[in-house]
Amino acid sequence: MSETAALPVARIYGEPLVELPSDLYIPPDALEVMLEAFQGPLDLLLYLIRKQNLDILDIAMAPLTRQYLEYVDIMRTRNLELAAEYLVMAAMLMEIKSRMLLPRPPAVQAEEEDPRAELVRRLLEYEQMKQAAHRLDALPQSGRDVFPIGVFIERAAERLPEVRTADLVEAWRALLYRARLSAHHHITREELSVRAHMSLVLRRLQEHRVLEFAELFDPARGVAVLVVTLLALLELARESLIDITQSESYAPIYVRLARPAAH
Amino acid sequence: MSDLPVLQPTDAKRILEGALLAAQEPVTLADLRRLFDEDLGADTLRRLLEELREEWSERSVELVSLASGWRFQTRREFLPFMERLRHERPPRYSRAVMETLAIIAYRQPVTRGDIEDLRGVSVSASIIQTLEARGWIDVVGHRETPGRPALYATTKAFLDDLGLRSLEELPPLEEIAKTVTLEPATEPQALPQAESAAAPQSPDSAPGES
Amino acid sequence: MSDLPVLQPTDAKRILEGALLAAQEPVTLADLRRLFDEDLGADTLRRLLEELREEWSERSVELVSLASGWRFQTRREFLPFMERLRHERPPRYSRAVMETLAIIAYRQPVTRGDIEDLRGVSVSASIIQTLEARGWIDVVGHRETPGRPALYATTKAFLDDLGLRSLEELPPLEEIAKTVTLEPATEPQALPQAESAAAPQSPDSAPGES
Repeated sequence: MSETAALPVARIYGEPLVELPSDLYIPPDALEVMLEAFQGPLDLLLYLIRKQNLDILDIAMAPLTRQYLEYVDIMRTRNLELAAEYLVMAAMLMEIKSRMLLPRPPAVQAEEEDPRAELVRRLLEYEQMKQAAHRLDALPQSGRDVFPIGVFIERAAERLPEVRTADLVEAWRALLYRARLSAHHHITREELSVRAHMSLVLRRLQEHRVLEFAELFDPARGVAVLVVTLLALLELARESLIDITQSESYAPIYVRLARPAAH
Repeated sequence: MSDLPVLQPTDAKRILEGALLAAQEPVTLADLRRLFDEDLGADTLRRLLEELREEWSERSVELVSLASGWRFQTRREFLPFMERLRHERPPRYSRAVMETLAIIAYRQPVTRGDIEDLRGVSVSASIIQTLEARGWIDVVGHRETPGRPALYATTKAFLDDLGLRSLEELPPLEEIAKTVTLEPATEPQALPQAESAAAPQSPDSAPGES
Repeated sequence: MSDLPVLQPTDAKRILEGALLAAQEPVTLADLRRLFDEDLGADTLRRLLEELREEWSERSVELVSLASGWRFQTRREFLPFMERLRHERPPRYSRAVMETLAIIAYRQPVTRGDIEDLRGVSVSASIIQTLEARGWIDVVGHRETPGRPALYATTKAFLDDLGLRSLEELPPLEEIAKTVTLEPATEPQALPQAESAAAPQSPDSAPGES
């Protein structure tokens, strides 16, 4: 922030404000990305402060609070999910601002702590950790940047690898990252249970070739399972994995694997 | 590169060595050729591999050629030494096997083609065989598309071995998604920045050449 | 390597090399000593390992010393080649995960509440789970406050996976308060010291210095 750059457009508490904050315009499409990009109110505040090269130890509360509130407003008017922490911070900023506006006798001012002290402490501590995170991320990471060597061991009897659910999670995480499978963000538990029942139905049809529709349902297992089974049947039919036939109205409905004769 | 001076064509052998040492499974000649920018003739490649095998002939680990490709493995004579260390690590499935298993578990029933679509790479027959032999997956049908590809699903043995009562007990996918950054790798300073967020760079810009 | 002297497979160095190449996980000096019938003094062992490291210094794979022992791993410079073979970019952790990890690494032992205070946002269970599943953090105790929250610390595996031998080798924390003009500069090495970083408010520090 050089003095020669421009004439101040305003003075706020004696400090020249050289330019109007220009960084508040966020393209609408990018808003949600922005929301994701910030790790929380501290992160947003740091961004607003650093963006203007403000001295973190001498934060001008008024413009900062205004920018912060504008940002929060944008998020609210767009009905973005706004973490409660953002509102707590807004309240804290306004409180600090109002305390700074109150006139205080010089004597009191000297011994009273600057109302910004706590905020500054948190910002500095957070920024320090943020940088530490970057540096950790920059270290060569096993499995990402460097890979351990473990050549195949010739041995008589193979021990079987153990797999835990955490390993599946890890594998899926790798897949997600690599393929950026946006379509698969939406997979839910429910969908998984449908797919699980698809497998079950196929398995039963392999044993029995043909089953009557009703035989595939087990009312004893509750309504949820009935519904999921029905959804599984519909999905199987949609994917042409099974044939559902009925010779005439009210006749029994039969379910079989699609074109079993071909095999 | 600090230690590996710019890799000369003569370093091709060191590249092959590194790739083979780091691979968990045998590597095919076709895969090995993809390591190099300019085409390394099949003859050259085979000659380099033979030279490498020769270099390793006096050591505890040897380079062998198998039906499915080349790999390093410990020499049989070395097994007694390995056994002294044995209590060590349990064997692990390769990443390819684990990802295939995860896809079958979460997306069943799926064909090999489905798995390849999700992984973005081909799935070798040996991966499927590994999981079938373990009794964790089996064929539950065929999709009525050309070729009638087999549909794979996980078995009860899979649930048992993982200590699950049903597939619903698998960790939900949305939770997993939250821990993954979907942004391309960013420079330390790049985020948060309205500009870059609005116009993300091509996510596939490779870090090296390629 | 052609310029390596030909050594017999029984040679101690070749045994060490074979064991380390097959190990995948870092191997402790104590375990390495168990490879040999007669006791190999710790000094001899260390000398042999240094020699091995030297032998491998010009290759795609290097021998490194980590928190839990020694292991071979590919050099970072070799990554472009690994990617050609693996067709895939390995995953990166999200910023939330990395910030949580940094706080645990530099401030350990900490509770989830400590992390939330520092980050100013709630920390989802999945973030902690991700780091636990990776084996990078674990619970080392409980704070004797209401609810007895778990205290997290980083593990040896965390150090191993980041190529470190001890927490002292973590990148030093940046002194963020360096823009302070009034206070005397704090000790350059002053490690995690929240107080020194936060202490001074200097109402009249010049804003001209950016």
